[in-house]
Amino acid sequence: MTADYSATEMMICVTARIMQDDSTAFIGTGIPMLAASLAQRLYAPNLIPIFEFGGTGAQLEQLPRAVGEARTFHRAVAASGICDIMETAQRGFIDYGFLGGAQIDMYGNLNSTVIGSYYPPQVRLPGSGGGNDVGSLCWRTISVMRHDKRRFVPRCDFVTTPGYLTGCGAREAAGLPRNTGPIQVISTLGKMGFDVGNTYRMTLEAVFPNITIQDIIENTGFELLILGDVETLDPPTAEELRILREEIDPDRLYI
Amino acid sequence: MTADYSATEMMICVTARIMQDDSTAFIGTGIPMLAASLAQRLYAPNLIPIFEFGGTGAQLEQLPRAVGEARTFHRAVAASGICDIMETAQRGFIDYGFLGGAQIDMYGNLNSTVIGSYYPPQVRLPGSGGGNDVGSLCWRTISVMRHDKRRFVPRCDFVTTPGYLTGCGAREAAGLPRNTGPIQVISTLGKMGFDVGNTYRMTLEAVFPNITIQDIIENTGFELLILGDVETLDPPTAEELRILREEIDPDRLYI
Amino acid sequence: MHVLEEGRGELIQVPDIEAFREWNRTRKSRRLEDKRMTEQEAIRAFVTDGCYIGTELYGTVRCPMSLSREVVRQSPKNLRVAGQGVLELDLWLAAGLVEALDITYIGLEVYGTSHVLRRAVESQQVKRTAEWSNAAISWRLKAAAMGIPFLPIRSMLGTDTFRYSAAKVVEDPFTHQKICLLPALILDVGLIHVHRADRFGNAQIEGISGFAFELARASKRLIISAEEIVETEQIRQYPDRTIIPYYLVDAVVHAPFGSHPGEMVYVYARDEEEIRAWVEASQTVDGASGYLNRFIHSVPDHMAYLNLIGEERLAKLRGEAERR
Amino acid sequence: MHVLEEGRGELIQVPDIEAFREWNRTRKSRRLEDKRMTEQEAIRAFVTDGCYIGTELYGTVRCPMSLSREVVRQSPKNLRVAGQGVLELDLWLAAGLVEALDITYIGLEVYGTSHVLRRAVESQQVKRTAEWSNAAISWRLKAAAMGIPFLPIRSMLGTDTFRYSAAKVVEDPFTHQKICLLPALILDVGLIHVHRADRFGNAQIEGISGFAFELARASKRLIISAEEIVETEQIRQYPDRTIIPYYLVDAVVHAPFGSHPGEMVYVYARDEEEIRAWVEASQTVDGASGYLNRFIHSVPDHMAYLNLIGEERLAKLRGEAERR
Repeated sequence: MTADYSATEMMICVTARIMQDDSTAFIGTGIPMLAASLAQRLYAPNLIPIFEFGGTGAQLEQLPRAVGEARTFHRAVAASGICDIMETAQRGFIDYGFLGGAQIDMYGNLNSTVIGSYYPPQVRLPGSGGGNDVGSLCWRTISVMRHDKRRFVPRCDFVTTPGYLTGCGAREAAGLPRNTGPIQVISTLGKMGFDVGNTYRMTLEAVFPNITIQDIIENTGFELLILGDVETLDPPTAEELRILREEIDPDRLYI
Repeated sequence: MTADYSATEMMICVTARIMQDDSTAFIGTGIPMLAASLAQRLYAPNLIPIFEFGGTGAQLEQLPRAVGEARTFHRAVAASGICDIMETAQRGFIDYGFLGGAQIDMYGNLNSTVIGSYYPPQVRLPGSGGGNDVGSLCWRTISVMRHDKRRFVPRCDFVTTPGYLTGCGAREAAGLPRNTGPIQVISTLGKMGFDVGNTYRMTLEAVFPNITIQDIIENTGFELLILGDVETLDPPTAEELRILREEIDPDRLYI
Repeated sequence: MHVLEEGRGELIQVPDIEAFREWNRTRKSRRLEDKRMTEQEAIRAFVTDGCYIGTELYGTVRCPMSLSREVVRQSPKNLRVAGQGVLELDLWLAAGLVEALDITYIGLEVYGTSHVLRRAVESQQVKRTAEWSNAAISWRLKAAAMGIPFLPIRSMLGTDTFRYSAAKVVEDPFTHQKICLLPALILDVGLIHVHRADRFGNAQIEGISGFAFELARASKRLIISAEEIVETEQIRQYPDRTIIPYYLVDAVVHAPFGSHPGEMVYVYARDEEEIRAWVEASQTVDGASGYLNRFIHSVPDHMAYLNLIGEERLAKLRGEAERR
Repeated sequence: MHVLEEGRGELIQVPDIEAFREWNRTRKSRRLEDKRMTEQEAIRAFVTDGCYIGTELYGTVRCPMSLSREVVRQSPKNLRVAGQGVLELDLWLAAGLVEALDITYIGLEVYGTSHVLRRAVESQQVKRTAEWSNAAISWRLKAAAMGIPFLPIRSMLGTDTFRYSAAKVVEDPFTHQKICLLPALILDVGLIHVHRADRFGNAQIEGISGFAFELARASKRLIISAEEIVETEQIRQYPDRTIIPYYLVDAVVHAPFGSHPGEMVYVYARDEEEIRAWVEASQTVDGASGYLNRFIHSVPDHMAYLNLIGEERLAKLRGEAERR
């Protein structure tokens, strides 16, 4: 990794690049907000960001610091409330959900509730927030998180948000909407996918510049499947970095 | 009955007189609208009329001809939608519900669906509308209807709206909210009540001027209980009639 | 889930929530597309024989009457209809378009019962009916709008309205009381008339909102007619006034006086004369078909209809509108 | 109703829908009464030891912060709280007021996890927690607002969030799929901050409405704080803007900058400096209690708090507000 950009910046750029134009995307706090801002400027001008307290279709001119603040419905097409948004997801109108977490396992399950046992916990984390709903109700979810062995774990201490649960057929057996689940994990080292239709386990799809497959394996607490060629992703472009640093997060809240 | 006023006018006045100030009242189409208008002017200036498509607390300056028209939320405190109104009733916020029907039985059950068997019916009537909900969810219901043997029947051909169903305990056994049900029937001949806490059957409470108890018995298709003194109600006052005829229904849609 | 009682009414539209999700994923574009079309184009594109259709609010209040008349003009067959209506459903029934009814109320309010409904049901021209309350129909749409297969409610219980519905009674596992469950109602086509919309379908309503919020979200195809087409800038300035976001909408029809002879609050009043004309005409089969001929079949479109009504009368109705 | 699975979490507030109906009948006046009072009077009148309480929206967005600070000042004991919060719940937790939490998210959003929550739960100062998703908490309030004991939903399923909740899984009798049932959540006291209200409590909100509609209708006692008190005439002119009708409201508190240091859309922006002050202070027990002393205990009321913040800073925040 060169000194030109940080792993966080790379993660934001990769996330922005996979955002689809004219798609609806449920945006959680943090990196997804920066990625959605960047995507609207460069790759997906008609991305429809959806924020859980009511904003639909905002133009993300300034970085939201909270999922309900004015920036989440700035020049939006609608500003309603959390029930409307969550029911919109439940009705199948939200294509992508962007999530974070403290732990992720090989089936893409996420933990943002506790480290250790439930009560009293070793570490009490914020809890599900909208995470469980996004992971349950959006068509496809993308997780964005720091890559190390404490985070990429064999088994989450607590499954806050459903990935593929215990694997093939488990979501449907639990009653979750059909044909949903995680498709991507963007980390600080690479881009992962899932072996959907087969084992439903996490696969390695691409590495960041100057990161090796071995780096990723060593920083992952479970066996990552490698089913095809692992590509190396392009570093952030000068334009991506300029926009990120000068326009999107000039106060350096995240980057 | 003198030529000074009609039975309909008397019925409206009696209904208006029993409306309580500072109470919430679900107002259906027809006579209840006129009565609520009259009550706001004379007896219950702070009556809060509630109309099923969203109007709460309107000032009834002009007679509504439909339960959603502008007059149902003229200078209202809120104009929402049907779900909000019905859920307000379901939550226990609506004190009185005013209803009509084609048939009523001794337990105050109402029929506004079919005469004869269900399908094909001898006469197809409009159906429940909000009637069933008002009869189920408001605390107390008052029915307003023409008095004759075809209408006051031993058993409704079809129970559209619940009164006391089959009597003591039947509402609760069916799952309806506790402590609810009809308390009054205002007809073109008199004012009926119910033997609440005991048989739950309809009782005769009062007769209109120049109407005898015998008149009522002869026009009722079931045995009306008489549990106490039967009073004779005062005829419409000159002021009631003037307001009704000149201000509330100058086009004589109802009177 | 143990069912204690079950209405014997037919489930005229089955609540397939998974299919609805899939539809909303694949058949509803998220793109900002210009969806303006005429009544004729919209009804032709989306209202098919046998479809399950619903309109929002009553024929005399903010009801999509120009769309409803176009339905009569195109005469789709065997419609299945969510029957909470006044003039609009009277027209469809009189035209013989309706095969099945989820009925709660069809009547003429201040003018009493509907003769058209009587003839259509008593003669068995309408072949299937199931009973619901007004709240129940709205709550069934709300369930669909929420993306859930059913909603629990506390009305309908203990009555023939329940017995001739397709609802069920179960014991609530939290309070152990009996409760009624309503199946979600997903419309194939929904029609809503609004005060204003942009060309993409973002829509605003003034005054009571009836069940527009729910019906818009419960419809696989949604046709919006609007008194006024506005710039999207106006929507983006007041996003909190959007009751129907564009991605729910398949067609946007510019229809001034689209609710005539009903009212549109703050824009124009009811046309009592015209409503009475239908009340009179609809007493007989011949009267009703004469009315349909004169006001629908003989005029090619909504503009021609408004010409028939005449600018003078329309101006009068504008003048009589409720003011803020 | 056969229950397939059941969360092991405690039902911290039991959904007694019949008692709620009876309360709404007998304890909520329909009279148009002047309900204006101060934060101090409102919290004293309605927030009692052990009560179940909830606030609407997050501490940084249209949140009743002046009311939340007054709760700290009066220090009721053993509060049971619907835990969807940022600054406001941090303050209560730091003050040691909370005994039980229906938790979905307590954190500082852009500034990460809440140290106060960590200390309070890890030390077992908070004695009981049950897990829910954000939608689940809002839907639980919605169930109460609808007057029904439960709502079916399609999230929570299959996860530990469900296993440590008090939800249940049953088979839907219509589609025969598994579905999650949430118990209604009836609050003893709800706190909501709005843009404007009249003295009776009729209230309007601009921008997103969060879960104000639901929480207002799910609360046995409802305290409204408002940026502005307006004449009822303004309410009656725009009845379609009323999100909370007066009969739901028990107290109306005039609280300009009532959401500070959070934002109030179109009125003032977030006070980033002040939010960061809490983020810093709350890292340690001493820091947090120093903050509470300085900004809450040392100032008698909201006006004194605003004086402490200073007009200069407030004017700046007004200037930074989002514009239409």
